[in-house]
Amino acid sequence: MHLHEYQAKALFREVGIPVPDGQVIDEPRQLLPLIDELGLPLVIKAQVLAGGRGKGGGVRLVRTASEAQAAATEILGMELVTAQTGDQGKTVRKVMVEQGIDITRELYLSLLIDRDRAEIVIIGSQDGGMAIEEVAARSPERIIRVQVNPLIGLQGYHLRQLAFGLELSPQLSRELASLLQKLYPFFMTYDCSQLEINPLVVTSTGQLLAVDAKVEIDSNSLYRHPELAALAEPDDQDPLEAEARAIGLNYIRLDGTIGTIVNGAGLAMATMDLIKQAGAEPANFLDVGGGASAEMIEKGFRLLLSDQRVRAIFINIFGGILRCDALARGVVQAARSTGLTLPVIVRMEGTNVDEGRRILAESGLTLTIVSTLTDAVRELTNLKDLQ
Amino acid sequence: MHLHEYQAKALFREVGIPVPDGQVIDEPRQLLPLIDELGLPLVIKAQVLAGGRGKGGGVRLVRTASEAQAAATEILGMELVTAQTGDQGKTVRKVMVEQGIDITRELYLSLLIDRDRAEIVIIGSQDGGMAIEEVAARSPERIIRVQVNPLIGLQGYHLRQLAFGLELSPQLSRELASLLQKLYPFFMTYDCSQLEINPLVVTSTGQLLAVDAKVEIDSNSLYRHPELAALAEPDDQDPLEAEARAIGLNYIRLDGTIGTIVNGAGLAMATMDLIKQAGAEPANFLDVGGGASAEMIEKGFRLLLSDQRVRAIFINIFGGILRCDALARGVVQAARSTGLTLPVIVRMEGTNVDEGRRILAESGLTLTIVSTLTDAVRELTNLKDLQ
Amino acid sequence: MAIFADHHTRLLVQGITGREGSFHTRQCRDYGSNVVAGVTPGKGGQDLDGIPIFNTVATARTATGANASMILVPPSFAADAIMEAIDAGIELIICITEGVPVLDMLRIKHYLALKPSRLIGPNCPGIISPGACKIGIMPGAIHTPGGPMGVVSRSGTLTYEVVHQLSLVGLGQSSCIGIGGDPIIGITFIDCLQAFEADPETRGVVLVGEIGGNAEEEAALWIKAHMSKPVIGFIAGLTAPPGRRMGHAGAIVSHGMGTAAAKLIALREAEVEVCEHLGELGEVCARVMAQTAM
Amino acid sequence: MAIFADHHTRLLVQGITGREGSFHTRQCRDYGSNVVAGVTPGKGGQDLDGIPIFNTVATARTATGANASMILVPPSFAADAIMEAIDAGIELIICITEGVPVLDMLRIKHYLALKPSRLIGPNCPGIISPGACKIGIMPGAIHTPGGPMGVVSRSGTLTYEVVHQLSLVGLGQSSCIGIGGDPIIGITFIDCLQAFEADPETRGVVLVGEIGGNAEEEAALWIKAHMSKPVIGFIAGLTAPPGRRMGHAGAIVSHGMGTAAAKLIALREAEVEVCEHLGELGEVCARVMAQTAM
Repeated sequence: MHLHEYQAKALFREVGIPVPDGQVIDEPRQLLPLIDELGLPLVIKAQVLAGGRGKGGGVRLVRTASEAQAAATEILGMELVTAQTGDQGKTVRKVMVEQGIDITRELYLSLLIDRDRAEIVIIGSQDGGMAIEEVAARSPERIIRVQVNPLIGLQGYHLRQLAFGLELSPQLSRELASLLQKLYPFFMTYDCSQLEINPLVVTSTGQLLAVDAKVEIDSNSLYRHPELAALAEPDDQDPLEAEARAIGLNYIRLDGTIGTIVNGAGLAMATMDLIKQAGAEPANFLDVGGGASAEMIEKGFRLLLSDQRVRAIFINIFGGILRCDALARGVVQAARSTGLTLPVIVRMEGTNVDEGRRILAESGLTLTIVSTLTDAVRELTNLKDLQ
Repeated sequence: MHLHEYQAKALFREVGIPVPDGQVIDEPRQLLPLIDELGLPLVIKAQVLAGGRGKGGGVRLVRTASEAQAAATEILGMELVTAQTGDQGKTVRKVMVEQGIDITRELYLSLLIDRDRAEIVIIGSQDGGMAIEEVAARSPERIIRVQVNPLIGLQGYHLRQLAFGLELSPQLSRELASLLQKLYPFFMTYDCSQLEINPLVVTSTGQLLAVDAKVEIDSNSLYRHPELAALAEPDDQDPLEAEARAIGLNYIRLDGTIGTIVNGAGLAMATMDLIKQAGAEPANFLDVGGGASAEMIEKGFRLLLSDQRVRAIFINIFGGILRCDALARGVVQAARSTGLTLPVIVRMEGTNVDEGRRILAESGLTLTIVSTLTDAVRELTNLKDLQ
Repeated sequence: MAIFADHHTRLLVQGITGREGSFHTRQCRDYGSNVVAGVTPGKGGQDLDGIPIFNTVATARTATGANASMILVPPSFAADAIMEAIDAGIELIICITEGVPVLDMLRIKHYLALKPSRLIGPNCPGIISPGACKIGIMPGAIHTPGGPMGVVSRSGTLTYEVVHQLSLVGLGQSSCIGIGGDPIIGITFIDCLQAFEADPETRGVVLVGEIGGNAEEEAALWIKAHMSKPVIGFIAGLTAPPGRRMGHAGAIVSHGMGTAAAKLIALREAEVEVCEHLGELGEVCARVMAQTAM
Repeated sequence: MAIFADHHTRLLVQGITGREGSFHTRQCRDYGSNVVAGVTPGKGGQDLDGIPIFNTVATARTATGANASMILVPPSFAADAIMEAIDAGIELIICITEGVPVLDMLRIKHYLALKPSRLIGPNCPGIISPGACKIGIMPGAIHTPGGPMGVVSRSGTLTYEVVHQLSLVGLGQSSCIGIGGDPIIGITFIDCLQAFEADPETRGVVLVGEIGGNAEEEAALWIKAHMSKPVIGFIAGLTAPPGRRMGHAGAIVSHGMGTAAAKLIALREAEVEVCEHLGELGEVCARVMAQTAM
């Protein structure tokens, strides 16, 4: 789960991590009192969950009240297109209004999880304000990586490695140490999976200030952070994905036309690959659960049918402990109750498969029933030009 | 460093570990307002750093104001003798006045450091109120030990092992869990080396209450706990030991007559053993430091001479990086400046020893200079009947 | 022969009285696994179909000599359950639970390195040594005892698919292990490959990987350096969009790392027989094993 | 030959610019140790008598190939210094510092178990392989190169006394190690005994113990089971009163545990030649080694 900049900064402020003074608004008329409070210049930043907002025109420095008003009015409600949003862009529903900062230097700081070493890695760079991938490509020696073992936590030498690596003055080293002594516990306490401050700014008075904040929370940890779970904004998600989540399905929307229903994430991924190998394009990833029930299959059916782009459906189910006959009944019931008209390929294997196939065949529905994945690919190939 | 019961309980209270209502006083006249505040019955407990206070008459349950007054008057100022104080006892300078508790059950709980496994061990027993050594001897199966690895800290299963092991009701299990979730961080935060609550009482309303508290703090950690270092009471220490500490010497007072001055703790222990093997008794352990300077030797000299029981002094110095000639000058200067009259055996070995011995021999002082430890033992044997 | 679990396995189930716990306990027992104990705090002294239940893993182990534990508890209790099993000295721990927070596993991963316990999972189907012992939620009936194939996979149903194809082409399995779909897991591909390499019953291995992380790349390096038996590889997620978690918490291509393409290249470099079409995996294995037998 | 430290040791000093640090750095270098680097945060780029100084251990190691580190920093910085050396991959870490809090060492002890580094100390004189390498604060001159004795001890000056006696009776030393007087330390008696048993130059070992803990008892069990070379034992603190820390943080008899008497019994049961009179230790060693030679 990604937090908006304004949400992350509110949490930062709570634990004493320095951020610019500012506030989030969702209507231009809320701006005027803020100008009185914060003064000028101001920075107005679109709050959407995507990087590259500046280049997309979602971040403006304004020096007068009328400039501010114009910028806020323009950004609020715009469809912001960045490298990460896709062509349709994202609707801006909130903007962050912040005091302009007198910047003498821009640093980069992030905390990540290193899967291979099962450690927290702190990444710092003197080249703040640029994407870290760019720095990595251009001057990798300017990237400082410090590994922190989670059992011993952040220690003095980690801070020194970072500060000397970034060639900070003694005063800035102390500032950075104080910042990280809040940021590392923040990362652990809130079960972050990524945390990036870019830029981390040195102000003209020598203070460090988190001018941007990207925070991703491990969704599996939300049971212990109800206050974070409550921050999720429905508008941030694809409506179908939001609906899927609400009914307990693991669904990701893609750009193709072949809807898929599969039990198990690995098999669902492999099924997408099969569709592609048949020359068609999957419309989605959908895992109805390793122990898929007939009920979950029906829910998946309904979800796919509400996606206008779907031209055909491929059901790939491996019957394990829940047997194929039960699953077949689920498919039949789902097809009947939804008044299905699209072509459907069903590939079913596993426990009690003969009975399952018999139920499908005798259902009276126009299902294409295949037994092997190779057969499924052949049928998919026939469907590939469906529009 | 051992904390007094009242000090430990004040810290407990700060972190929410339940203790009986009460207060410490050092004059009987402070009692009356407390009776008004706390009600009756009360428990009056001598505050000395020694176990077995109850058996020694230092703990009284009082039911009336006059009983309370009598008990406080009697205990304050008494020389309390317990199994741990030695025959001379310890002067009681403060008493703790606490509300009497309606007790339904007494448990035992302690946290210790397991040197062998480098873990924290939590020990619980249903037989509260008894010394744990007694329980261990009588019914070892009633002692529950739970090992906590310091890198992962206290976990749910540790609490369950303890609660089921102690056969607690679900409600008491929750109480114990809540207590330990405060006590374990307390132990770690304050660098405890031992923490014992005996008894840990179950009140008639089903609450757990720490009715006693023995806490030992790792002296090496006091640099990060100035607030604890400030709790040390000079009266708790042997005056000579307090003086030694103040001048940076590692000194322990013993019961014999042969004062010792040694550089290095291991050699100092071995020197005590040598004295005993010669049939004499050491008056002290004194380590003037592995890199002993002449100045430290002189300080040691002065300290021993202020101990009336010392009848002779044995100096055992191994000259290492600081050479024997420098040390010999220190000994001579110390002997001269203190106007020494007691017999002194000097055994000196190590770097530049010949020059060192020459300086001692030519000093004009009546020192018995020996070169081997075997010679030293012979000389000590001659001294053993000195009174 | 088999790896990690066999006739000597004495199984304990943590969370035995839960809905999933009791169901899969019975499934495992019916398959022939020797289920000796269960643990549910507060239900000590009761039993499930005669399997005694204890309050703690330590007491269960002392009383029954359990040497393996299957964990089927909610995610918020999983880390605690794993550490309890580690501290009780359980040799083989299988955590089925999906949804364990990553930071919990981060700590456990290092704690495991201090202890002799071996952890499979979490978020995995478990391990089965066909005909001998099933510890997990996989359907027992699709498996064929007697080898020669070892199977190791990050996935659940995808593994069943693979096993089913192997059985169809007449290739039995020595042991099949789902190591789990999370970013931080207990035993890795390499641990399993090492054990399969040493297991006389196993004559070839199917490695089923997926996008995310670089466990497959590391496995490839190990195979190149140490593996004498043939390995057939399959990677799921060739068409997965970057930046999205594909069902499994660990299945994500991020910052260009963890792509299926990179994994396929690494496997090919290690002379792993890569099968790109899932439908053909059984046949590919049959062909490779036939060549090996010659 | 020697154990742990020899001609291949490339020594780094953490805290090289402190009073103790610079003094003992020079002492070690003058003895012949190859001191390649020093670390003092903020003094990177400077040098001590030509020994380059770095800000961090990691950069020092990269630049100089240091494989051992001597730590001479105040106790409040010691734990951090040890962990920094561990993480930088330093193979042999010698922490001289006295007064490190026990809880710091408790964590470090387990962290060490996760890593390949070997820690000697803290609160120890260090290690010397006479004639080859001195890492510590012991006086070099009292040592005699060429073996046959290994010395391992929890103490400082007491060790010098023992070494001096050995040199007087004509017994040189292969390596002498002070493992430290704290309750929780890095390498133990057993680690050293194991290395001495494997070292061809070492033909006998002096083990100098003291009250507190049961490291000597555990060593005795190991000796009984594994040691072929003769061991001569001495224990300090026979007359120490219970409940008092005798100078060393670890030297305390508490709850009747850790007495010298118990340690002597354990050593005797392991057929260690116990010497109770410190003055006779050299002669006892000479006698034992003469018997062994026959």
